[in-house]
Amino acid sequence: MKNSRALSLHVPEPRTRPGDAPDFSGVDVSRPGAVPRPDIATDPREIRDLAYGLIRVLDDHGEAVGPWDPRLDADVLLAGLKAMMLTRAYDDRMYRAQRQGKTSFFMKSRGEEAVAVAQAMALDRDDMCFPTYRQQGLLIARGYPLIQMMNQVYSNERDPMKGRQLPSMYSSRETGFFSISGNLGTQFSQAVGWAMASAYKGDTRIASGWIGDGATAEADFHHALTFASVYRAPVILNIVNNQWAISSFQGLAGGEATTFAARAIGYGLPALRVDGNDFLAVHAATAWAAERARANLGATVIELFTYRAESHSTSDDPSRYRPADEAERWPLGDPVARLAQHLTVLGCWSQERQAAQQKALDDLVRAAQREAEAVPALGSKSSSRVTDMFDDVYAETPWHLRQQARELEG
Amino acid sequence: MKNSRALSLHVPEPRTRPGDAPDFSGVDVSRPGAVPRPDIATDPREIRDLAYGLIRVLDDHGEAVGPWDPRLDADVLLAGLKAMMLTRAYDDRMYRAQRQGKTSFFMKSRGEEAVAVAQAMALDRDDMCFPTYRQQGLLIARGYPLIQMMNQVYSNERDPMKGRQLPSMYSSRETGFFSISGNLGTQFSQAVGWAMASAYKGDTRIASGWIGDGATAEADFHHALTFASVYRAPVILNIVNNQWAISSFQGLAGGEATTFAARAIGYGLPALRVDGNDFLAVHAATAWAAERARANLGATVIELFTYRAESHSTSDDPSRYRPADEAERWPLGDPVARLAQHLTVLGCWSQERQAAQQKALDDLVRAAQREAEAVPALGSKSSSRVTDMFDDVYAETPWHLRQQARELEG
Amino acid sequence: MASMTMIQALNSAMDVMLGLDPDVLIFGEDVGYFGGVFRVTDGLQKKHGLTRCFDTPIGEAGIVGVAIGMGAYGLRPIVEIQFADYIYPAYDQLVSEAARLRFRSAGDFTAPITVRTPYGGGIFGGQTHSQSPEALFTHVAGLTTVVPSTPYDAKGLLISAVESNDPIIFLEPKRIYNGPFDGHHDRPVTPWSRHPASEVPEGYYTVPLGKAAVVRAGEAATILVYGAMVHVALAAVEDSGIDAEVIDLRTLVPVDIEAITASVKKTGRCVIVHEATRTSGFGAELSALVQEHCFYHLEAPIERVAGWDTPYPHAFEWDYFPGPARVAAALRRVTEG
Amino acid sequence: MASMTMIQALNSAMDVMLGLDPDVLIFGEDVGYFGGVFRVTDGLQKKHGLTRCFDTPIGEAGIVGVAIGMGAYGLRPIVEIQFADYIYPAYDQLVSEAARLRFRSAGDFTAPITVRTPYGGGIFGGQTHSQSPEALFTHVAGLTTVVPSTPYDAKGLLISAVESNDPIIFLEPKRIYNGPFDGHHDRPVTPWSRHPASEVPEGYYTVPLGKAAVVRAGEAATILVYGAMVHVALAAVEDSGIDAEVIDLRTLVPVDIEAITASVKKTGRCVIVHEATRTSGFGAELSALVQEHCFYHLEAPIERVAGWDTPYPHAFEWDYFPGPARVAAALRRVTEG
Ligand SMILES: Cc1ncc(C[n+]2csc(CCOP(=O)(O)OP(=O)(O)O)c2C)c(N)n1
Ligand SMILES: Cc1ncc(C[n+]2csc(CCOP(=O)(O)OP(=O)(O)O)c2C)c(N)n1
Ligand SMILES: [Mg+2]
Ligand SMILES: [Mg+2]
Repeated sequence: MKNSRALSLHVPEPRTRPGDAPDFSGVDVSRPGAVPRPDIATDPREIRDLAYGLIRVLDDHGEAVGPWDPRLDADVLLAGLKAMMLTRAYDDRMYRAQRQGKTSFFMKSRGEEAVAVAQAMALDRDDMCFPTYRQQGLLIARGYPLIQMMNQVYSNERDPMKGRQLPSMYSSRETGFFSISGNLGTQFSQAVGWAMASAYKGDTRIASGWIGDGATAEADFHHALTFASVYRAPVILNIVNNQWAISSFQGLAGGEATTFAARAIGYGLPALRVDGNDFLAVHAATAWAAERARANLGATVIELFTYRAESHSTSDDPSRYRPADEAERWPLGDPVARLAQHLTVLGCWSQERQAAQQKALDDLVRAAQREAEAVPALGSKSSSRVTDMFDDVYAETPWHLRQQARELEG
Repeated sequence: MKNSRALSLHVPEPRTRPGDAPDFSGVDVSRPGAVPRPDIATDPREIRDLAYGLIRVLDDHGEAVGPWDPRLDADVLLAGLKAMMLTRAYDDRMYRAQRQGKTSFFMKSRGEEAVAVAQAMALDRDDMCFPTYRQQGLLIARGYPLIQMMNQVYSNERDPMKGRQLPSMYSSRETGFFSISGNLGTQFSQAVGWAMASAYKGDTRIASGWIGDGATAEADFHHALTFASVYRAPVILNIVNNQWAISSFQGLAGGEATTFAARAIGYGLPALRVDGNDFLAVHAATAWAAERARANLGATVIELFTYRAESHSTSDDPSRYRPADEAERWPLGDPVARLAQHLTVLGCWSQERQAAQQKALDDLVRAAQREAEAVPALGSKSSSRVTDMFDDVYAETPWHLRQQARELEG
Repeated sequence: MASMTMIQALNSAMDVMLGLDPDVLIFGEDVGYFGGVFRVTDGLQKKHGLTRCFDTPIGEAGIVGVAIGMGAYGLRPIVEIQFADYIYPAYDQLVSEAARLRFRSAGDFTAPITVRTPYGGGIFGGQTHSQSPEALFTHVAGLTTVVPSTPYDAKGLLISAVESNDPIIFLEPKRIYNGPFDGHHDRPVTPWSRHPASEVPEGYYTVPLGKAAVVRAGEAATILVYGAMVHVALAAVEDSGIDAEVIDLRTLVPVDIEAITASVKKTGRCVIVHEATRTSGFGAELSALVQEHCFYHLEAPIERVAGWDTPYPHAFEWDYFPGPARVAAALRRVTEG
Repeated sequence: MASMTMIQALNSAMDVMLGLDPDVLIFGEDVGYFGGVFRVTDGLQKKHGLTRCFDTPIGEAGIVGVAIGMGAYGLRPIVEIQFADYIYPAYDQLVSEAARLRFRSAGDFTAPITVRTPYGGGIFGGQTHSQSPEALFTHVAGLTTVVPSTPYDAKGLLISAVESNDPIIFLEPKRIYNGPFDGHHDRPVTPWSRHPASEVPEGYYTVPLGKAAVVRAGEAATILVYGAMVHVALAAVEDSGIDAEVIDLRTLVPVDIEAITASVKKTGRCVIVHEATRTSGFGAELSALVQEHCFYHLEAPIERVAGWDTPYPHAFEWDYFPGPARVAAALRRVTEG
C-alpha cells in the first residue's frame, strides 16, 4: 500500500522575473457587468461565488455596465477623479522630496488610488478607517489638509505626530483615520474592535479596515475575521491585493491556490472581489458592504484586485525582482485614466480639463510643500522641542521619564 | 441614504444551558454513505462541497455503506476496537487517580477515541503526529507502553519527561508523537514545518497535526493553513470539533456561521468533514488525506465532528455550563459502541467478547497502575533528582544554571 | 465593609465599575456565562447583561486587538487572559500597539485597556500555568504593570487600572486568590478572612498606581517584593527573626522610587524577591536602581531571590518556588555581610 | 582572507553552512530571489537552489513555528525576521516552544534553529525599524542571545549559532552592517575595509558562543557593551581620554561572567551601555550581576547609559541614541566618583 515516491518541496515563483516579458495570462479579467449583485440580506452561503468572480463596472469603452453600476452623480465622479489626481500629485511630490534628501522615507499609492478614494466616498464621513500605509487617498478624499500630511512627512515643528513617526504614518481622529502602525496587520482586529464598540453602544457608525495581500498571512487577519464573524461586527474588511509584498508576489501569501476573497468563506462571511482600478466597482462594492454593516448584518470582506504600480517604498527597487514594464501592462488599466475616460464618455470631461486640473493640483501641492518646508524640522540642532519625546508615553509622565528628560537637557 | 438604525452587538449563545433539555436539532446528521469520494488528485476547487457534508460510513444498524467504506479487514477493526477500549479504560483509571489525589491533573478523551485511534491506524507507523492533549489514543494505538504514559502522569522517577510536564503532556519521538505543549495551537504550524522538512529531504513520511475547535481561533491555525497551502506541505491538518472549548460552545470559535472544515476553502486546500464517532469514516478520510499527501499533492484539512463527552479536564465541571445529559444524547452515538455494533453485524464480536475484553483491559491498566505507583514520585523529599531541573534547559548547562543547582543543593 | 477573598475583591471591583461606567465591559475566554476558570467574573454577565461580560474565541491577540479598537472608540475594556502563560500570542498587540498608540499618534488615539491575568506558580500547574512574565512588560515603555498582594489592594488597584487612561497589565497572583499563602507549603493555608486586608469596602474606592506600601517597618534590611511573594517575605522575616522592612511595590512600572530609596538608605541592606526567573527578571532592574540611588548607603551586596532560570517544573514545584527558607537565608547573608 | 562588510560576512557564513550541511536551509520574508531587504542573503538562492533559501508568507509566528517543526525533524533552519521590531508576533513560538522544547520533552525533541534579525537604530527608521528587544529574550530560559560587533565575529558567531543544538536569537546591529558607526553621526562614516576585524576568512571558522572579547584593555573603568555600541564606547574612550577597558559581550545569555568580573575587579568602576530602553533592559541584569560579583571592589556606582524609556522617535534619533557624549559623561562620573 505504501507509496514510497519521494516527496518534494514546492516553493512558489512568479511567472516572470526581470528581463522577462510581463505575463498576465493568469489574471482573470472577466467581462464588466457579469457578476450579479445580490440583496444585502442574502445569506452569505448563497453568494460564495462572488469570492471567485471580479466585480467590474467600467468597460473598455468607459461605459458603466451591469448591476453593480452605482449610478453616481457626475459631481461625485468629478470629486473622485480630483481626489485621485490629488493623491497622485501629492505622492509624486513627496517621493521626489525623499529622493532629494529632504525626508527619510515615503510610500506611494500609484495605481491604487481608486481603492482609498472610492471607498472613502462610499463610506459616511464619520465611519472609522483603520488603514495601512497605502491609503493616503482616504485622508485626501475626506479633505484632510495636505499641509498637515506634509508636516508629518517632513517631521517638522507643526507635525501633528510631533516627529515621532516615519513619514507617511499619519493619524487623524477628527478625520476618522486611525494612527498607522508600521506593524503589518495589527490594525485589522482593531477595526473589528472599534466596530464592536459601535455596536455595543448602539451607535450607527461602522468601521473599515485595510490590509495588504502579503499581510493577510499575519495572525491579526485571522483574528479580525474570526471576531468579526462571531460577533457580527459592523465592519468592512478590505484586502488590497496589489500583487506584491515588497519583492514577494501574491502567490507567497496563498494566491496560487485561490483568491484572497475566498478567505471569507471559511468564516461564513460574504466576500466581494472587485476590480480595484475601477472607481465605480470599488464604490459600489463598498456601499453594498457598508449598507449591510449598517443593517446589523455584520462584516463583509472585499478583495480589491489591483497592482502596485511603483516601488514598495523609497527604500525599494522593484526592477530587481519583476519586469520593469509590468505596471503599464496591467490588464485592468489605471484607475485615474479609467475614471477620466468614463467622465469623458459622459460628456463631463476632456483632455483640456484634465490638463488644467492636473496643473491646478500640482500647484496646490507645490504651494503646500513650500509651506511645509518653511517650517523648521524637528531634531535639528535649533529645535527646542527635544523633550517632547518624553510626552505621551504615558498620560502623565512618570518620574523616570522626567528624570531622563532632565538628563537629556543636561 | 444613511440608515440610522442603531447597531447592536451579537454575542453567540448555545441553544441550551444547565437545566434545559439538550437540543441537537442544529446538528446536521446526514445519511451515511451519501457523500461522494473523489479521486485524491481532484482539484480542491471541485470538491468544496465536502466541507459542508458529513462523511459517514456506519449506519444505524452497524452496516458499512457508501463510497467511503475503507473495507478494512476484521482484524484491523478488532485492533481498533481494542485500542479505543484501552484508551477509555486508561482514561477512566487516570481520572480516578487524580480524584484520589494521586496526581495533580488529567484530561480524558471519552467520546473522541475514534479520532486518535482510527487516524493512527490510517497513518504509517513512522508518520509524525503533532497532537493536542486529547489524542492519547495515538500513543495507545501505536503500542507505546501504558506504563510509560502512567510514569509521566505520576511524575515519578521513571517519567520520561523527568517530572517537568503536567500529567498527560506526553512526548515520544520513537513513537512519532510530538511533545504536547500546553499552549493551544502552537503545534499546528510545527506539523507543517516537519512536513516541509520531509518534502525538502525527499523523504516519504508525512505529518499530521491536531487542533481543537476552540483553538482554531489561534494564530497558529492560520499560519499552518497558509504555509501548508503555499508550500504544498505533505500534512494532514485535523480539527477536532468536539463542540466545546472548556465552557465555550463551538459557536464562539465561528461555528455559528459555517463549518470548521470550510476554513480550508479560503486557503485553496481540500477539506473533509467527517463523523468523528464513526471509526470507519475517520479511517477512510485519513487514508484519503494521507494518500494525497504522499502523492505530493499537499495538505488536507479534516474536521472531525464529535462530542467531548466528559469534563474538559479534572479542573472542570461541565454541569455548570451545559445540560448534564448532553453526552448521552449526542446524535452521532459513541465510537466504541458503534464499532462494536459493526463488528457484531460482521459476526466477529459479541457481548461476551466485549465483556471479556473490557475485563482484560481493565486488568492491564490496573497492573500498569500498580507498577507506576510503586515508583517513587519525583519532588518528594526523598527524591534525589531535584537538580535534574537544571538539565535540558540548554544542550550544555551554562554557568548560571550550574551555580543555581549548587545553590539549591545548599 | 465585608471580608473578601482576592477573587471576590476583584469581582467586586469589576461589578462596581460595570455599574458606574457604561463604557466598561469585560471579555475573555470563558469569562461570560461560566464566570472564568478562576471564577473572578462569576455572576457579572447575569447581573450586567450579555454584552457587558462575554466569552471570546481563543485568540489572545484577537482579544487584545479588539480591546485596543474599543479603547480607540472610547470604551474601557477589561480583558482576561486565562493564564499569564498564554499572554505571548498577544504580546505584539500589547507592545507594538497598546503601549505605543498614545505616543505614536501624539495623543490622538489612546488604549485605556486593562489586561487582567492570573499569574505565578505554586498550584502544580507545570510550565504552562505557573509563569511570572512581569519583566517582559516592565521593559516596555508605555505599559503600566500592577501586581496586588491583598484583597483590599486588588480591588482598589483594579479600579485605578480601569480608570487609567493608559494600558495596564494587571497580574493576579493566583496562588493567593483564596488565601495569603506564605510559601510554607507543608502547613495549612490560612484563609483571607483571617487577614486584615481582606476587609474590603463594598463600593467604589481606589488604591493609587505607582505607590508602594510598607507592609512591615523594620531596620535591619529592606525587602523589595510584590504579589504572592509579599507573604513569603513576611514569613521569612518571622522565621529568621531579622527586623526587615518589607516593601510591597504594588506597581512595578512606574515604580515607587521614593519608597525604595527611603527604606534602603535607612537599612543599608536590600533583598529583592520574585518568583520569575532570575536572569533579566524585574529584580535586575530593582537591583540596578537601588545601587544607582543608594550606592553609598549599601553595606552589603544586594541579594536577589528568584525562580531558577528554568521553565517551571511540575514535580519540583517546591524546589523551584523561592520559599521563605531561601528568602531568610538571603536576609541572613545581607545582614551578616 | 578577504575584507568583508558585516553583510558580506553574514552572507559568507550562510554560504559556507549551506555548502557544508544539507540540513541547513534559510527562509524568511524577501530573503529568496531578492536576497533580503538588507541583502544579507543575496545570491544564496541562485547558488544553492530554490529550496535552500526561499521567501515566506508574512507571518513571523508561522516562520518560527515552521522552523521549529523542521528542527524537530532534524534540520537546522536559519530564519530571518525582517526587522527585530517584527519579532513579537513570533514571540509565543520562541518563548513557549523553541525555548522549552528540549526541557519539556527531556531532550526527546529539540529546536536547533537560528533566528537572525536586523536590530537597533540609527537609520532614521522610527519606532518600527529601530528597536533593540534583546532583554525580552535574555529573560527566557532556553534561549541564547548573540550580538556581533564586527564582520569577523558576525561570521564566526553565526556559524556557531547554526551549529548550536539550541535555539539562538541572533541580533544583527543594522547600523554597522556597512561600517563601524561610532555614534558621531555628524562625521563621515568609515567603511569596514579600514577596520582590522573586517578581515574575514572565506571558509569555515567559528567564534565561540558565551565568550566575551576584551576589545580594548584599560585600567580606569570597565565598559560592558555589545553590538553597534561597542564602537560608540570606543569613541567615548577616545573622546574622554579615560583609560577604560571595553568588553564586547558578544553573547548576552549565557554571559561571560568571568570576563566581566575579572575586569571590574581590576578597575573597580563600571559603565554599561546599550541602545535598548533602560528600564528592565539587559543593562539591569549586568548591573545586578556586577554588584553581586564585585560589590567589595566597586568604588563608584555602576552607571547605565541606555536608550530613553520611550518608543524610538523618528525626528529625535540623535537625541535618543546613546552616543559617545553620554557614554563619556558616564565614564567621567564613574571615574571621578
Ligand atoms: C509584522 C511586520 N512584518 C514585516 C514587516 C515588513 N514589511 C513592511 S511592508 C511589507 C510588505 C507588505 O505587503 P502587502 O501586505 O502586500 O502590502 P503592500 O505593501 O503591497 O501595500 C513587509 C514585509 C512589517 N512592517 N510588519
Ligand atoms: C494559548 C492558550 N490559550 C488558552 C489556553 C487555556 N485553555 C486550555 S484548553 C482550552 C480550550 C480548548 O478547546 P478546544 O481547542 O476546543 O480543545 P478541546 O479541549 O475541546 O479538546 C483553553 C482555553 C491555553 N492552553 N493556551
Ligand atoms: Mg501587496
Ligand atoms: Mg473543543
